[in-house]
Amino acid sequence: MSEQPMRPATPMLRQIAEHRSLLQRFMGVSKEWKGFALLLLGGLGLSNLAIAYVVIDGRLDGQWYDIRDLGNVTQHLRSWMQDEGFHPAVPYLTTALLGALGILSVVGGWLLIGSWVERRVLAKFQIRQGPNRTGPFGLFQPIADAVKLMQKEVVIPRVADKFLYYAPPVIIFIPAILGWGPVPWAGKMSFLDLNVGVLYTIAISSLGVLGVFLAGWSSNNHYSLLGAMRTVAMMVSYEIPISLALLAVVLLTGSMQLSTIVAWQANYNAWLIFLLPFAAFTFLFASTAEINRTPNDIGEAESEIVAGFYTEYSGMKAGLFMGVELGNAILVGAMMATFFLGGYTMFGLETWIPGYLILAAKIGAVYFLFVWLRGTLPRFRLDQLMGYAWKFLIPLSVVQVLLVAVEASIFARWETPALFPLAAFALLNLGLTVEMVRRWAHALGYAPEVAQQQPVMATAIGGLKAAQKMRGG
Amino acid sequence: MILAFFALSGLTVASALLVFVARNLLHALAFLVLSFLGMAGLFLTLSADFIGVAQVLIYAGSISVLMVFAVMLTPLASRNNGSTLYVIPAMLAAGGLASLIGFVAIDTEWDERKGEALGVSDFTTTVAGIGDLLLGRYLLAFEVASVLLLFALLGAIVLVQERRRAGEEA
Amino acid sequence: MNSTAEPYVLNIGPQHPSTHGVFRVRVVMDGEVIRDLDMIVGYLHRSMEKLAEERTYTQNIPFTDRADYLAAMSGNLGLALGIERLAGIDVPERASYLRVIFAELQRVASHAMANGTLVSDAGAWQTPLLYMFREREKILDLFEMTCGARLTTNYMRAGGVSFEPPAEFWPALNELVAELPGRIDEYMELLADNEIFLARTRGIGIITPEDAINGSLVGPALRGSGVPWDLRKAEPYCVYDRFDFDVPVGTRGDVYDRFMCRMMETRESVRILKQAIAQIPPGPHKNDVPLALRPPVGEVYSRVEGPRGENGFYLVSDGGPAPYRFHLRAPSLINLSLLRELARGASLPDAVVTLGSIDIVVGEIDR
Amino acid sequence: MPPIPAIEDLSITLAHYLGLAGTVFAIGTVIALSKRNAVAVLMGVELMLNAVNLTVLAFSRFSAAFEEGGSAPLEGHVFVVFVLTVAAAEAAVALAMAVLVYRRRETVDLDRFNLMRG
Repeated sequence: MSEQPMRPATPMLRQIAEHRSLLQRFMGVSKEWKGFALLLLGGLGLSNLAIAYVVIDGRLDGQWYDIRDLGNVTQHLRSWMQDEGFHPAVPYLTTALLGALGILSVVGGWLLIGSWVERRVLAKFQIRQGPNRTGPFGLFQPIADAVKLMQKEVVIPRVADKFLYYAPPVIIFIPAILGWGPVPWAGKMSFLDLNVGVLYTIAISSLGVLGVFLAGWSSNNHYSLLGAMRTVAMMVSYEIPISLALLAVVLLTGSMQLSTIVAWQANYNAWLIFLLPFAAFTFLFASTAEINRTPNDIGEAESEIVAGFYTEYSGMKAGLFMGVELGNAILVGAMMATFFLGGYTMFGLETWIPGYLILAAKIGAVYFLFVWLRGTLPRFRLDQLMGYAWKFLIPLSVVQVLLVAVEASIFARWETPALFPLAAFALLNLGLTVEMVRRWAHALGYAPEVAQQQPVMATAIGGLKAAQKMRGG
Repeated sequence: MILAFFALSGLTVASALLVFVARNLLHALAFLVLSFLGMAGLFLTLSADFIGVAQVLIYAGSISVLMVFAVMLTPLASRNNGSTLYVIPAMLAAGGLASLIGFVAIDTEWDERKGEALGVSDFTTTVAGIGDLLLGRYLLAFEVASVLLLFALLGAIVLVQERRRAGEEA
Repeated sequence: MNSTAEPYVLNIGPQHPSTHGVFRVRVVMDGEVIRDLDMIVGYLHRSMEKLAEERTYTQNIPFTDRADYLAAMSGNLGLALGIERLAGIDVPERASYLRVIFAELQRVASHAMANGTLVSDAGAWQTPLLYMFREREKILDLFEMTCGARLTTNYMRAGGVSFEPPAEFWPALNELVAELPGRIDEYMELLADNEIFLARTRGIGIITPEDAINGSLVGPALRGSGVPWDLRKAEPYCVYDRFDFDVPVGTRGDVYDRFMCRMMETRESVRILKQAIAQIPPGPHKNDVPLALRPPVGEVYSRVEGPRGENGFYLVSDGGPAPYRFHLRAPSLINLSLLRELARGASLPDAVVTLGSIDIVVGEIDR
Repeated sequence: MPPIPAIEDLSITLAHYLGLAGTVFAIGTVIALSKRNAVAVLMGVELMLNAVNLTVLAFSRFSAAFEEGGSAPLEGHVFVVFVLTVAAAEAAVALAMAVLVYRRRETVDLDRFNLMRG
């Protein structure tokens, strides 16, 4: 076709052509490694069988080596200490420290791998590779990032309010840790099984507002202040739908204790997400607003106000804000799992697998959903979000609370097996939710057919006259 | 318990004092929240778990945010936390009040009321009891309080609503 | 809205995630609402038009790469057509077809970039942008195969194009053209019906046809507001009159219409590409033109429909080897001039999306 | 969580709580009386309300010893619930008024509110 000499295609094209998929890479692995992998899988299967045998045997229940519920360990430790005649404060303090250590290691561990997970998963959504240079699969990337952040110079704006500038990264971290208190990880495994657990959760989540606001205000920067005001307005608004959604949960289960809520779901084998779909949606959506995640991340909307309330923070202070964001995401995951997804139970699977692993898996699933949303959806505008909360979520949540109150009183007087009323409630709630959402949306003036009017093909070419002709006909 | 009481009361009193001393209104606000939190802790030591958590929710979470908005909606110039000349009479009056309460507290024979019997009827849960009382004996008061809240909400909205006068550009 | 709040001044840029380069806006804001704004340009000024008066016509072609650096081919084409008209140079037919192919590829690449950044401005964190970059990468690979450069191509010359595409080019191009419609459908599926995206872009930044014409808007910004004006149809250059394609025109003139116009234009570009590949005749890709070209005394204004609109080049020759006057009519600059009217009274997020939908390239604004 | 150690082996008495409440109330009084800024005055009032709540709860808790069983001691809690409600309402209205007064008079300085002065 041409007289030009043959030139090779670009190096990038060649690299893409030579890229091997994961399966191809596995097939290329040497025989020894394949054998090792098979051995590993076989060993795992065998050990599972052994565990199953012991569990069926009932030999494990409640012993200190029953790792399905780490609460057993602390229980035995405590009773041993009481038998030994320590001062009553000693077992109290010891178990409290153990629990705090557990929570801190969960949150801290997640801070170490969470950003890797997010970046890696997001990269897969965005047809990229993600971090893959530091360590295997780039696993050490968060550590490298943390070291980098800590080495960075902390720049403090000269006009910043020094005292209030230093406090927020710490203030905002406290609720992110405290919120883990009432979460039940297994039957006996919750740090602070308050009987006002639900209220506690809401109260703790409302504490973060102040840190955000102080961060934005003390930086003395318009972007920070805008971000802070947006975040505060949104957090205050979205606390109401969250409270109403949780109120529905409390009404149906009849308890504010998180472990009781989980036990209720396990008892009736009914996750609340099936019974209260609208509450679950409200909780999830409002939580994304509370913790500043897409599609509601307007508090730190990058394309508008740079980094929102922590624009002026640098080094590890900014790192703390980002860490809190990660920590809050899994905290919401844990809450979502506990309230709506059956917590540490999984239709009887919790007798075989440790409950905390099930909860962790559910948290991971919710976190994956968050990352998915972040990889997919654009961002709302502030007024749209506020309108959504006040005009849409709150009225419908109130209606739902009334409905659930009626259902709960029916359920409390029900004699026959609980399956029938629960199934009826599930169907009724689903149907009513769909109908309510549709009608209310139309009542608010939502009209999809107008919104999706597409451009047309020109029938004439020219200036204003052609435009008018096209508009006229 | 002793430790908890003294730590929390120290926190509460110190931050309440700092609210008075702080020169910047927002600093004062931050200390006020700290004081509220200490107070919530004190409530918990009185085994009032519901009230303690409600204190965190309402005071530390909501009223402080309201105050933040009030501070933000007024301009920079009015963000100082100065005192008027009334400070000295106020201090005298408050000192008198505090010493009166302290005198009564110390002078009264409370000793009989701290006896060993206290441990027995530790409330395990206050929520159910409070709920029963609110919707039982104090139902009328409860309803009136809800109406009061509603009217306060409406009143606040009406008060700060923008009245656009005729001829004024937006 | 809140008329009693104190307005304040917010400085957006020159370093800001959504100013698309080093462009600065000084905004007077009242809460979240923009009361007024000043656009401050010139951070990327390179004195292109004056420098051009010291260089020969051929040496000036690289300037057009660096003006609109996202649509170098269109800029090259506009200047090359201008020089040819000024000096009366003929172009072989194959070269015209190659020019159309590369200009349309450039349009696809540039629209991918524009729409990707627009959606990114609307808050979809880079995902659509990166997907659209996938196509752009392939197109840039084709450019690299052909002329060795990906961004600053310097490909069109007076009298033809600089290189004949290599043998691998044609299969790669065919493959790309075959897969592009599916990709565009994918983006439409992801974005065109997305409720959040609709909520963010419908009814935002509306430009009426009258305003658009009075503001002398060009390109998708003009067509998005309902004026069916496309230079490829109105005064066809190269061989555009031989192809069958449509011009999408918006109905409401908002951000969404501009976005959709770009998307649909990409489809039309693919149609043109298919026809051009089928019709391209054999022959030389270039006529011999002296390097030190000395056109006769005269002036010429040549314009092509670039991705951002009318790319105009005004050349005045005094008979010497260098142009006496060299002027770019940069579509970005003129489209941008309406931003002030659009953003007044809008909220900050709306203004950001509007700016994204106008699709500016700062290299072209500042020159 | 193990049960919180019972109060019996501790020596915090009602007097401690009352003294603390008195101190906080006094500080609140000083703030409420002497501050120039309307919001600061409100802070003082909130502190005073808190101190009263503490007193009520302390009485409620320490009188629990004498009425075994029964819900009588929880009446203090109910009272505090009402105080919280009223405080929230009061804060909302007071802050709205502060904002309104600022809009009208360009200041929230209480010394300048002398419209009623003859």
